[in-house]
Amino acid sequence: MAIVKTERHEDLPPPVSQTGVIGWMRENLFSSPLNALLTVVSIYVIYWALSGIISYAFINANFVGETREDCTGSGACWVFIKARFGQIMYGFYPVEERWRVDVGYVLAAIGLFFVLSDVVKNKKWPALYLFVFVPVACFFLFSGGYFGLEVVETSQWGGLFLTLVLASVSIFVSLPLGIVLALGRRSSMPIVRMLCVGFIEFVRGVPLITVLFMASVMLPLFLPEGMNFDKLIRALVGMSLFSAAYMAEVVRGGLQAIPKGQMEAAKSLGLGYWQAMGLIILPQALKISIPSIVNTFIGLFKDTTLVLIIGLLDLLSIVKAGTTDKEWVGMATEGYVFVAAVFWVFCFGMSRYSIWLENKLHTGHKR
Amino acid sequence: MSEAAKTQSQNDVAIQIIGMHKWYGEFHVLKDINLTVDRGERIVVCGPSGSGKSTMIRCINRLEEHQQGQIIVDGIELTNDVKKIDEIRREVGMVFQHFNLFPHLTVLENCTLAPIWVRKTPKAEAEATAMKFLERVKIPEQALKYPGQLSGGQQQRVAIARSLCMNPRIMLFDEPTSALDPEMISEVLDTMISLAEEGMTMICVTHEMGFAKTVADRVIFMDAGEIIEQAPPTEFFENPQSERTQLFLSQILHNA
Amino acid sequence: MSEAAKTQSQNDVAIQIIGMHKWYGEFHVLKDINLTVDRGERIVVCGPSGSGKSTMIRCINRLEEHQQGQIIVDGIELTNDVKKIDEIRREVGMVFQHFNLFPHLTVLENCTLAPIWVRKTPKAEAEATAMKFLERVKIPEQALKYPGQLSGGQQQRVAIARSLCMNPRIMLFDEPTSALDPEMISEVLDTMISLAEEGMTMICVTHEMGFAKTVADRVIFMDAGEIIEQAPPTEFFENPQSERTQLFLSQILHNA
Amino acid sequence: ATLDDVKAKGFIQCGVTTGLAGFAAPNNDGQWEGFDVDFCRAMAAAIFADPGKVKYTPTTAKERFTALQSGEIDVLARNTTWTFSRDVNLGFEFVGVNYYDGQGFMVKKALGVKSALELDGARVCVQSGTTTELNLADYFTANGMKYDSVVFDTADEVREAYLKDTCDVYTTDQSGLYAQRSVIADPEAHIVLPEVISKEPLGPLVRHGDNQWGDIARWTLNAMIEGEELNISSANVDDLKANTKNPSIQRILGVNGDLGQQLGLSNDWAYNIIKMVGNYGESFARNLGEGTALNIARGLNAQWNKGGILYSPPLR
Amino acid sequence: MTTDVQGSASSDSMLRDPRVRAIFYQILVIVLIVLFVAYVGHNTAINLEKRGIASGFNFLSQPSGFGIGIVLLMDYSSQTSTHLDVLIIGIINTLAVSLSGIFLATIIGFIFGVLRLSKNWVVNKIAAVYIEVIRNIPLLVQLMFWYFAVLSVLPLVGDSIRFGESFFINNRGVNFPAIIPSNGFWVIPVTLLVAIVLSIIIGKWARRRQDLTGQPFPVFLTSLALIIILPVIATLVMGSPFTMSYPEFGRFSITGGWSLEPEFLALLLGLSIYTGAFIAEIVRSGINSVSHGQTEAAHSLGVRPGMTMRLVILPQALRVIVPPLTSQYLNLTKNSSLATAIGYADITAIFAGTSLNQTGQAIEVIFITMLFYLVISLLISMFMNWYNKRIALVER
Ligand SMILES: Nc1ncnc2c1ncn2[C@@H]1O[C@H](COP(=O)(O)OP(=O)(O)OP(=O)(O)O)[C@@H](O)[C@H]1O
Ligand SMILES: Nc1ncnc2c1ncn2[C@@H]1O[C@H](COP(=O)(O)OP(=O)(O)OP(=O)(O)O)[C@@H](O)[C@H]1O
Ligand SMILES: [Mg+2]
Ligand SMILES: [Mg+2]
Repeated sequence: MAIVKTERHEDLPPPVSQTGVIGWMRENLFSSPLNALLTVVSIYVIYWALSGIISYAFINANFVGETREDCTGSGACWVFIKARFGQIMYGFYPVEERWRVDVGYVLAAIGLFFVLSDVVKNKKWPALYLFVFVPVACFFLFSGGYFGLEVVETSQWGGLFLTLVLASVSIFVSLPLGIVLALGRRSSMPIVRMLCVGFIEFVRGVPLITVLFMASVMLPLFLPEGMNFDKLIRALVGMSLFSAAYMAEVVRGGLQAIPKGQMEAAKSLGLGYWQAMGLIILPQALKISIPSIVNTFIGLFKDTTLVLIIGLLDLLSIVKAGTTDKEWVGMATEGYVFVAAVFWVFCFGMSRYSIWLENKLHTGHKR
Repeated sequence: MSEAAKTQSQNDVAIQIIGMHKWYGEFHVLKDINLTVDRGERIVVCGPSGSGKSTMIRCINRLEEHQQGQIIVDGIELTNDVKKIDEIRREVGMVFQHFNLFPHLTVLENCTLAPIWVRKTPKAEAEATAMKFLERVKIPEQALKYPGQLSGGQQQRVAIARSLCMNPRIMLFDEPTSALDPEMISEVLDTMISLAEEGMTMICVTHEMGFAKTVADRVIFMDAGEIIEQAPPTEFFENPQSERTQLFLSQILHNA
Repeated sequence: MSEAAKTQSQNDVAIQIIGMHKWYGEFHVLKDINLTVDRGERIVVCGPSGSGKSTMIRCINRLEEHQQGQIIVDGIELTNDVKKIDEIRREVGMVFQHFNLFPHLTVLENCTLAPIWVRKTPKAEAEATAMKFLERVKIPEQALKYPGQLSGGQQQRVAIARSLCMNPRIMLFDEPTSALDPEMISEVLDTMISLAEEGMTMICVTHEMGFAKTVADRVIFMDAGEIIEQAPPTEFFENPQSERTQLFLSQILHNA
Repeated sequence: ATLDDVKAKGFIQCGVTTGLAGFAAPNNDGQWEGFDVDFCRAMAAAIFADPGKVKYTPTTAKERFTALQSGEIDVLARNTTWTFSRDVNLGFEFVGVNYYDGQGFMVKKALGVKSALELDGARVCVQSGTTTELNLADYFTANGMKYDSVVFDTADEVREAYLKDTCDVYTTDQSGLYAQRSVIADPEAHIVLPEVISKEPLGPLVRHGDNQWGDIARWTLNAMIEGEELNISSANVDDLKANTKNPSIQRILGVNGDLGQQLGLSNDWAYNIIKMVGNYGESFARNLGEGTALNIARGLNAQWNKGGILYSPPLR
Repeated sequence: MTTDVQGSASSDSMLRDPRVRAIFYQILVIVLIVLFVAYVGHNTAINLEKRGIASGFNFLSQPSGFGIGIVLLMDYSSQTSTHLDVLIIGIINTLAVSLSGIFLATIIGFIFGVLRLSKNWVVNKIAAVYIEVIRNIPLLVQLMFWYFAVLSVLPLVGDSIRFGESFFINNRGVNFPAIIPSNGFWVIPVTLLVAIVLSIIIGKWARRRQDLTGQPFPVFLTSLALIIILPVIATLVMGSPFTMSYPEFGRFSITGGWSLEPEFLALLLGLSIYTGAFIAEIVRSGINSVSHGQTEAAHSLGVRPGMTMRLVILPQALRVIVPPLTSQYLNLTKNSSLATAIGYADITAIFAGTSLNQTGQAIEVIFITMLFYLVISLLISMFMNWYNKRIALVER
């Protein structure tokens, strides 16, 4: 006595209470009395915070003018940032040479675009351009001395420009170094492994400030007489070593995520250790660790503010220096808010990118 | 029709589903489900992947919310009332495809957790009950191990024992054997058969035709969110009425 | 005994294992393994899980190191000498249970990688060879796809083609079909059968009894790290000598 | 030797503060200016006949000595107090005093404090790593008073904290107090208390052990002071060089004798200093004196014959 | 393990033996390192010699001579205390801010991590905004912001926000009454101790009772009541065996009582809010990593959501949370060295700052400072690893 249904039921739209604005609100805002209360309280908090911020940063703020006398509102005095904008962006880089920095930015931006986006499939040439051509070109562009470009001392570099240079050079150096350290840490040779572990754990265990301090004031004591490095270079060495230790851990995570079978397959095909590493393991490991690498980069980028300790005038310090100008005393809040905003835009952009990438790689695995 | 159903659903009816619909967002997963399960009845649900089998039985203990129609379990209607939901969940045991044992607890602790914290049973008593059911599923010697140390078949049997420890009147099984290696399937099926023989009310989503033939009182075939055909197993396998069922059975039997 | 074995191991012997032992830490995985495989011989290895089948064939191309005894492949003894290991690995192809294709390379690149980097074959030539073997395993049209875009059966066939591209004289298979869905198993078995028919020396760990019956010259049964029984397939299946083998076969055949 | 190194690289590396109005600070165009900076320029003028051949390393109070010890800078001209331990223990050589200072206190007028002795229990903002911290401790202990110190890395932070009223008192050398007060929006609301609690002879310093380099630094400073005493200024120096009959002036300007050569420099070294940078008085007036925002009186820093204690040994 | 090395190996094949090679490379590395260290050491010695820098740790026993703003648990006087005392104070201050920071950051992190998972859209988004804003701004900027922009918005001492007669909040921090023990004071801590012991006993008893009868007992509330009531009774019985020192308005600021300095507050707030954002993400992903099936299984057994979280989800989430949580704790500790920017007297500020500067012994001071941070890091890691092992899952 089978019961058989012959008529097929058609697909109906869900009841109204489930969809649209009402359904959404019911589901997301008022699903229980507690939730409803939370919603109301939160909305009040948001209103309170937003109205404060907006009136400080926009409604009561001053945008036009040249000096502090033009600041009449009770809110922020953005005139300060406007007046000092050049210095904040380029530091003491000579005004007539600033185009060189801009050209460098453009070169790097083009490379970044092609490497990071999906526009081109084969990343070989863009990568070569970004990781070989751009650094070399930027080096000559920024420091000058060749091709009829006037020399610009690194002591004149500053502001956002210096921050970007510090961050990009240290990521650029720390990545290969980190890979070497990560491989060393997984090496079967106990001494090599111990050294790598020792270095990584030491560097990760001490604050960047002390590392910078050491690089800045103690390095010269370690070097033979007469040998001396530019202060910027010393900061770069310190930051690169520091981030290399972190990078090593990121890369190690990537290496660990590669199934053992990959190495075995490579070996069984007759590939040697370095061939297998270079052709099979590392490409995959690096690819899956890109999100974490980006996160390390974010950390590094934020840490550039610490070079203040050793007297390099990065974005934060140059803004602070601006507030020591007697024309602009008391503009500290505006300064910090502005610096915070700039950093936030960069870091948030990077973190979104890493999330996007993570999702992309994730779906990539599931064919 | 729901009138007639209601009067009937007093004592001898374990589960009654009346005109139930469910949507996932815009997607209409379950369409006008009507089903009455008597006490002690053993029902096997089958159908192609994505037809809504899991969703249906998950609605029965409110792991999913239905949006239209009624579900009455043991005389209690499922609404948003948390108390009622708790009551029903205590009466309805569920065994999942992937066991979902608690990996941080030993087998014994897995089995006693709910009795102790939900039923407020004294620990010693809960442990005694748990050992009883572990013996029942033939793995008392594993009681102090952790789930990670057991094979799949053993894990699934622990999952069954865990449900039984709450003394449910109804058991739901969602493809309990499909994540198992072939050698282990029979262990679990044997346990289920012995349960069935004791007269437990069971709804079981499975494609094990052998099991269906041995124990089921009724086989329900679902497709695209609807119950297409219901029949006793012999009739269902030998003489399927609907075309859709015939097609499905031909595939299944071909593969086996 | 090793004296006698050695003199024999000249030309017609592909692999010779003499009194080989292996330990994982304290655990004695392989115990006194003795095995001679002639050129062109096709051997199927079977036995319960954990009996050391995989470990044994992985010793043959030195993915695992043995600690005692000798393994002589193609007249070369496996020692710590990196050169010899490389030489042997070039002669011995291996196909894994989980394919282990390189997911970041296309199918064609997977196949040409080793010829280009290990054998230093020009790229065009390597690609031509690769296409030949991809045709052989019947998936030339997938050459430019990535492994992630292929089904399991196709992936395993790519893995076989990849090994073949190095022109190995010996092929090792470690449960090549056990990670595949049932429909795909036959694709891969067909490929392996056609290989066997061309006279390739093969050692294959598998529980596919059909395959063993069709192509194997000899079936080897292992248990607890030892080779318990060796026999031609008909004899092995119909008239197993050891008790352990009988038990194993009864389980396997019961499940199937 | 340092002189050779400096000549070889073509510039002097001079350590200055990270920014202290009047003494060293970058101007709007990013050029370093100030009283300490002038000393560095004078050395460059003496050595290279070009005051521009200096590179400045901004140093914090903390890192200044290490920077000099490690050779990162050739000379430190950074309002640093000459003390026994720094001279002897740290291995430096102070080459003279270019500014006689003394530590003082600044408070808000609104507090109504008139004397430092009323500061018992106050919170005091200081800059880390300075003698200021030591003097402060000594002064309060000596007078049986208590205080809380809040220590910051840079002068800016100290001032900011003081302005935000996180502390009651701002202490540093009086010159610094005036400098800081001048950049405060409402200078009139703050007073510098009359007490001077310490001797603070500020001067440039070099490393121990290179006497020639030390001599160059010392006599560069002295040449500026002597220049003022002899009334040689950048305005009249050409004229005097050509026409003067005064043997002292002739000696210093290299018309007679070989003072420059004895130092390892050219004989017109002091002429260059005065011509290109100016004498002590000119530098003081330009950076600190009346007419500048700092408006500091010469006081102790006047020439010995004008009521001060500035006194250069004779150049002969 | 017996290793069967072939006796007849030629030297040629010796070189191809990876083990021989490994040993060779390692010896090479050691030699290079030794050479490098010797080279650096040699340079340093020469440089120190040339620059007349004395080395050694004698400076630690010299008097420090400067004042320190925040001194806990120690007597400190600028005249008699030594640089060693400075070091100890620095260590204490660093530990004080790190430990309270870790405590606070964990609470903030767990709260926001759970809020981030809330089904309530608004709450969820607020948590997301907090996390995204705080994580992407340099800590140094945030510290400056807290110290110079936020705390200074608080009223001046004269206009302190008052709670009752003796609890003040102003831009010099938070002031509250201090308890100064007098005769018989010992009774109070002793009763407190007794209350705590009693609570533990009650906890055990409740456990047993539940095991026996199945009835749970409100342990938390009872213990709380005990811990509050017993000392209060003791105080009354003993007739208040202590005097209170109330904060009062002095000439400059509030004197007497206990106070939290603004530097400490700013650093603590900055560190814990910053680290809290990272911990929130860790907590969220930890909870997410527990498969939904676990929740469903618990629900299907009739276990309520709160209980499910406590008995099933959290214990499993913790093992995912703990390792990254450890690195956040380490980061927080290391980041406390930024104290130097806002005038808090931590080890970097007073020892690696002022002491270094007064003594000029950079190498020794930096060495000690780094050693301190290393030891702390290692201790925290060790503790967390031990904890993680304890909660690790037993696998096959
Ligand atoms: N949380 C969800 N959100 C949206 N769609 C869902 C969700 N869960 C299930 N579905 C969809 O609902 C349909 C029915 O799912 P269900 O799991 O009940 O099928 P099933 O019959 O149990 O299939 P299977 O045999 O694969 O387990 C499927 O199409 C599935 O994709
Ligand atoms: N790396 C290892 N360390 C320690 N023990 C191991 C390791 N690899 C394998 N073993 C153990 O060695 C034994 C033999 O393993 P092997 O993989 O060779 O078995 P198998 O016969 O291939 O089994 P299966 O059919 O499950 O693949 C097993 O007991 C296994 O647990
Ligand atoms: Mg399902
Ligand atoms: Mg195996």
